[in-house]
Amino acid sequence: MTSMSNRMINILVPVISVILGLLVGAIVMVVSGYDPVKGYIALWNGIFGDSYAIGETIRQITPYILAGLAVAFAFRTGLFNIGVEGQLIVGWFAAVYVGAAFDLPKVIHLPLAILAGAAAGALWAFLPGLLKAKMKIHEVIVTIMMNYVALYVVNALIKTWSGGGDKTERIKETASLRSDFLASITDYSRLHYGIILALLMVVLMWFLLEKTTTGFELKAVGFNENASEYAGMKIGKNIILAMVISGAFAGLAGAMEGLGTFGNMYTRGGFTGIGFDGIAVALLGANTPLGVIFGAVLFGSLKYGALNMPNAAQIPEEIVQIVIALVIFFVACGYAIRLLLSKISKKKEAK
Amino acid sequence: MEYVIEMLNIRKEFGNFVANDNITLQLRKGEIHALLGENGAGKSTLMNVLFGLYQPEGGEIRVRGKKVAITDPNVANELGIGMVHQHFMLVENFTVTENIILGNEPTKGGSLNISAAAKKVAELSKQYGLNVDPYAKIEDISVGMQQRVEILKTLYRGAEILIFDEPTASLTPQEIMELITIMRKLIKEGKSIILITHKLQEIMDVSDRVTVIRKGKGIGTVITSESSPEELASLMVGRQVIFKTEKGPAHPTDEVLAVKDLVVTDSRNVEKVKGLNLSVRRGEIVGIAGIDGNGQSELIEAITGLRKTKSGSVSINGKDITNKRPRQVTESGVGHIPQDRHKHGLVLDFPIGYNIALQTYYQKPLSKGGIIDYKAIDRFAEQIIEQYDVRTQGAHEPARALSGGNQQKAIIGREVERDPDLLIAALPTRGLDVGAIEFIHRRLIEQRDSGKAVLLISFELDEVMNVSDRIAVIYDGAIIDTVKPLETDEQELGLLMAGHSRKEAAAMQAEEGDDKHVQ
Amino acid sequence: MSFLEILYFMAPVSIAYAAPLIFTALGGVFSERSGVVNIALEGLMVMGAFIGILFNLFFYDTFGSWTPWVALIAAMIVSAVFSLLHAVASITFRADQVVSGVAINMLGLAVALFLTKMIFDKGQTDFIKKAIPNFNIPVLQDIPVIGPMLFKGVYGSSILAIVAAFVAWYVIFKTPFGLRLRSVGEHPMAADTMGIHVNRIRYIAVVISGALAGIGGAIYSQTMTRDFGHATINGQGFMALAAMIFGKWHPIGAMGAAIFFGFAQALAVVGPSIPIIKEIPTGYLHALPYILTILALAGFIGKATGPKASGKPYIKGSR
Amino acid sequence: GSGNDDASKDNGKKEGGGEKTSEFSVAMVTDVGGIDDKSFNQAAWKGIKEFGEANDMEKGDGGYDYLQSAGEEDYIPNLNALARRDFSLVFGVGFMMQDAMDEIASQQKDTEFAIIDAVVDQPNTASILFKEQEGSYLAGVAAALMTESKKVGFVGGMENEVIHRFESGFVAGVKAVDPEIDVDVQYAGAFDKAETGKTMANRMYSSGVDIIFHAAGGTGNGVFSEAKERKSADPDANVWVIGVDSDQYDEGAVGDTNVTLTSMLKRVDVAVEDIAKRAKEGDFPGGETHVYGLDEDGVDLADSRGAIPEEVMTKIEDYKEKIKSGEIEVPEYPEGKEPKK
Ligand SMILES: Nc1ncnc2c1ncn2[C@@H]1O[C@H](COP(=O)(O)OP(=O)(O)OP(=O)(O)O)[C@@H](O)[C@H]1O
Ligand SMILES: Nc1ncnc2c1ncn2[C@@H]1O[C@H](COP(=O)(O)OP(=O)(O)OP(=O)(O)O)[C@@H](O)[C@H]1O
Ligand SMILES: [Mg+2]
Ligand SMILES: [Mg+2]
Repeated sequence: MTSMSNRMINILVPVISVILGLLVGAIVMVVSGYDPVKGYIALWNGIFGDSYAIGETIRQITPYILAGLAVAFAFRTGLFNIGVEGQLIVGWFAAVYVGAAFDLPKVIHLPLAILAGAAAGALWAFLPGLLKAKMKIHEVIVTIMMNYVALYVVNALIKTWSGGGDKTERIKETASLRSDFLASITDYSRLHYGIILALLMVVLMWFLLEKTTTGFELKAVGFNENASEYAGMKIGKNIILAMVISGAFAGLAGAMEGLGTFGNMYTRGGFTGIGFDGIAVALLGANTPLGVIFGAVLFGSLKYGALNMPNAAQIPEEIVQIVIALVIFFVACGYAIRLLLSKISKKKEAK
Repeated sequence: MEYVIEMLNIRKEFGNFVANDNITLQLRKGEIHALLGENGAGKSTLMNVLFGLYQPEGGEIRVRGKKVAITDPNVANELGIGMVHQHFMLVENFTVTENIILGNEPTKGGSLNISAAAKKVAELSKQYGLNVDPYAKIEDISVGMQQRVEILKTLYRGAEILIFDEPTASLTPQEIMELITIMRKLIKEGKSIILITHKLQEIMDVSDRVTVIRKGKGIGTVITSESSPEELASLMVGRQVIFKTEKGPAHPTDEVLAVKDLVVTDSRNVEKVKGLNLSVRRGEIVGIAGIDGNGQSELIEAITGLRKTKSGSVSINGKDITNKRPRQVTESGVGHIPQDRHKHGLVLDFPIGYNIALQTYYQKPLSKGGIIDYKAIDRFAEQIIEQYDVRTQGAHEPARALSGGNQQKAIIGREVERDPDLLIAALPTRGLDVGAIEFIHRRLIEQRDSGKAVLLISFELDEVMNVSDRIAVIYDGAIIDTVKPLETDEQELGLLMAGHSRKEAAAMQAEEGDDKHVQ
Repeated sequence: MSFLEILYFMAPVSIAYAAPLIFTALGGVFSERSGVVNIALEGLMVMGAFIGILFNLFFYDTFGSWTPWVALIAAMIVSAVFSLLHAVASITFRADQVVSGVAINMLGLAVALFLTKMIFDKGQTDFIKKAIPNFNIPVLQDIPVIGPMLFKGVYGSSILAIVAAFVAWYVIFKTPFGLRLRSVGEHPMAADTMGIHVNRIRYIAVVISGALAGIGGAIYSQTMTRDFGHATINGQGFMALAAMIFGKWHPIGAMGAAIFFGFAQALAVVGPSIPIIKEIPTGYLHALPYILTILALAGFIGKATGPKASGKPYIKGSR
Repeated sequence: GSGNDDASKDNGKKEGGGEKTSEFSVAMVTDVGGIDDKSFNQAAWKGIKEFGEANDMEKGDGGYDYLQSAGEEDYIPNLNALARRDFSLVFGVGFMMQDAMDEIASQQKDTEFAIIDAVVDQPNTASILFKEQEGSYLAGVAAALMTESKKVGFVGGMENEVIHRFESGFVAGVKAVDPEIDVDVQYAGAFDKAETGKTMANRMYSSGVDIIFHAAGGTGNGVFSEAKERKSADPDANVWVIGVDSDQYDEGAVGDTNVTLTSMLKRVDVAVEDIAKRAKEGDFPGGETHVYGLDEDGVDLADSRGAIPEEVMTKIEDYKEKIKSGEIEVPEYPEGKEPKK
């Protein structure tokens, strides 16, 4: 009985949070003299309006899923990987490099390019992991620094590779995640097969954490290093492993951009933001694989759909940003809503 | 006769689990009132209600006849109620003084006046004979000292009613004696005490009355002098309890554990084990008797691979395991019931079931080829929970929610079920009720009888005397003597533990100027 | 440049760069010492930067040459209020402190830019007339070597920042409030049993962090950019977070870390006139400050662990 | 569902090249810099607004409008959105939009596109480039003629081909006047690091440089801050900044003096209006590349408000003429920075 209502609550909480966020967002729009109804219709159409929008929304969700997984996986082992951004950037570059530099049949080329992205991300996360494991240096600060290093080093690499240019070569067809089929059914959107990979990774993370001895160890170490050591687990190994896997997810997110959305890489003036949003995505999803999907869908949809609010409802960018932030904020405050609901359901039971 | 505290028909629920079910407890002024109950009976919960940490679902609390609502520890403090918690409430990286003054700090010109506070602490500690160093950091002092800091906290706030939740569980005999004298002093000062303990002898020694609860229900209150340990035990457990564990003679065979000239340093790189030699054979229980801090912890950690040795060797069944990783040690046939169940024994945020599988999750049948079979884990856990009478709402309940005693039973189940050649039991009965103690002692003896070697570390003389076949006395990092329980008595043992040779001991016992208090 | 010239150049530059980071990092120290992770520093800094400029522009006629300083106070107040959002979410509503922080970061930037649009009808504010001045300290500046390094072209804000670091140290380690603050971050239940209002302390700490981050932001915008736009604050909040950890949650440590960052940044700028560094191609030179930081950590900073209860909301009666 | 259908309808119409809304309409997509970046986005929008107002068009569908891009991934959806709203001509601003423009132009065949600062080889796309080097050359000449310390500086944002043109022109201009003058060139690596810009300016001024030309967007703010700081500390300090893209005179104000020597104008607005006009009149230069230099009023120096004395101005005019007449050929790439491929 109570467990039933609990499950109900678990589903209701995020929903209500989102609605609340949108409500407050509406108030902001009204106060600043814009029509929230028009605005939200535009948002809705921006997300689901037509096959093109749907395709692009999914395309936008894809890297968020992977970035979310990266952050979530680290958190489950008690590590805060704030360096997903940098791992994503190196992953993007590595994937594009392999995708452009070699001539191979698709069955080899595409997987190879994807793996390159994952490997680069993993490598970028390995160092913070190593420093944490061997010298107890806090991963947050190292990963923040590694973000900037990634940004500038990759820019420099692009220059060197392109002989002073501002962007890499385009990847070969054989390394592309895009397909005419997907384009045709979504009216020329950039939807690519990455979403399938992303979902596979969700399953993989779930499997790793919930089914394997490795996952058991990672979680144990995350909760209590002393007891884990007592139980014969290798603390250092697990910390490094967790960072490396997390980095691999992040690198894949980059590969999605490189092999799917863009097909090449420009020198960057700043970060993509996906890595940082990934933090919110992961925690909104309570660091569970399924939760990450929820978080990514929420973030991706809002982020892409929002583009249509200035386009179709003349609502300024900034207001849209405020609305998005509010939604995130309210979803984060789920506990308050949970409290309310449980009070209500208690009253019901009382009767 | 006036009551300073009246807890009437208190009810406390956790979710749909009832931890306190209409319990009544009345504390008279100037009495030491014992609260007795099995592990998980609801003692700590009841006291946390009195201290304002939990809000009761039912019942009422009267303080000095006045009905009160204790919504917050502040309120309790204002009412003159102080509590020494089962799990200490001390900030590890603070000094003694900082911990004591926290909440009402003396100031001079806006800034902390530590020196003044320290002086007051020193005075108090002198007045009650607590001798704590006001400037010591909590993480650096012994459990006994931390205990006394907790007491000082309550006194510093001028508490009139003191709650002691299992104060003696983690104390050495010496420390217990000191604590008892302290409690008597407190009573003389006109204070009243509620004492939770599982040690019936202590209850008989110090308490005036005893309230017994069983499985969350109040059983009743008896006058200590009109009762007996046997009666109390059966009231608490609901059946007869045998105290002296029956066991036949030991038949030791070949050597399992051999420790040779072992030298181990602690985390501050101070030598704690100094060339120690020890041998445990199949079919015997060797008890290590000693005062806390003589190298017991370092010895265990060195054997089990949790701490690197400086020199010397450790071998199991003739196989050298010196400085091997913990897992290699476990797999070479060592079971380990760790001294600190929260730090090493359990992952508190894991379900109790996972914790029961903590040593074997990677082996068949719990997992195959790196894939865990959680059904198998559940089955295994349920079986241990069943066999070892772990009181829990199920294998999926987080270990954190179990009472101390039941957490310990789970650990013991885990280690014994692996049926190791050597079972190391470090303070295995700390904080356990008589029933559980009896149960665990029987398990240890079973292991012995089935041809295993058992190494028991304990601060409790009677435990060492009852359970071991040989007693190795550890002092200053070395085994200074080995005696047979039947050929010694607690007093001699006490002297040995204090570093005297057996001759000296005999001499000291001979001369009738016997000073009860062992320094 | 000669070695001495380089020193004379780098010392003041490092400190100037550090000032905003010091204030913000101190904010982080207060918040995290009380057990509330504050990744919202970035957003709070944005608010401060914006309000600082806004106030400076509107009240220059009222306060004249004092404007930048009064602007700091204004920024302090507004950011403090803004940080209550983070407090309510992560303390009272037990929101995940990191998500709440991320949301605050988005919100801070969006609100500031929106208001900029509303008020100035363009993407960035006008330029302030009166920025935070720097000056030479009489007498001291004439001390050989040290003088030109530390006492020439000093910003009032830099002095303020260093003073603030020591005040913070005093408050956290020498006052009752500090003792309670630390206890709440280490072992909230113990604090609660001692009658300390855990949540109240945490509220206060978060609000303080908001105030300090606000000052930090306002110092940055009133020294570096002199106007406010979308790119005014980008990443300084996270650098402050890094400085806090680098400094092991200790005010003086955080200050040292911030100054080190400034030093590293300056080094990258004078790099082309320093022997070894000269060899590094510009592209990679930009990464130098961050690599130096990692090396410093690995080399001589090492182990750092935060307050025990950091990140966990305090729930009564939970074991 | 239904959304799908009308989408395909809409698209079918495009593919089928059915007639467009008769009214001429124009819109633009900004790059990540945003609509008021005080640089090419802002200038482009200025051009479109002026064109719109001149032809009394309304903001919005069928008139003139813009969309902002928060990230690179937004370029394509934004370009597409404008094409679908049946704007006759859609501008993409910035070389970063090159690939996106190429992709959309090939899909939305009957919309006309134009891209700034890059070349897109599509029949329905006009490419607009600027000879930044020519304007920068004049800036260099001005700097060379005005410097007293015989030291001038250049602060760049990110290193890319466009900014390289600024650098190469500036250096060439300086050297043309006096090869002895040394030019201190440094790149901040980003367009939004004011603190780095300030530190670099600080370094340059400390080492005796008295005029700095910045092509660094927000990083340039730092350059101005440093100059103004020195000016307000000591009114006689001889520190100057040469602004970029738009007239940055306001940025340079210190009390009643000003540190802005002049600004190198990049008249994106002129180019945009020009292309829009031609498109409206029906001779849209699809598939062509138009390069706007001094001769086309695409680049120029801003009024120095007397900071540069008359006789110097006349000298600068001479160089201007020589460039227009082709007598002086300004190098596109800085020495040693020519593209390898
Ligand atoms: N915070 C809590 N949440 C859920 N269950 C709890 C909580 N605290 C206690 N319990 C349950 O209530 C029961 C009583 O616990 P309590 O700690 O009061 O027992 P106890 O008598 O102190 O046992 P012990 O002698 O081992 O300390 C136990 O079954 C325990 O699992
Ligand atoms: N300075 C403050 N500003 C705003 N709200 C506050 C402030 N201090 C406390 N509150 C609100 O009041 C509630 C109770 O505050 P209090 O200080 O009593 O917390 P607490 O004592 O740790 O919690 P409890 O009262 O449950 O023990 C807090 O949870 C918070 O929501
Ligand atoms: Mg208890
Ligand atoms: Mg309270």
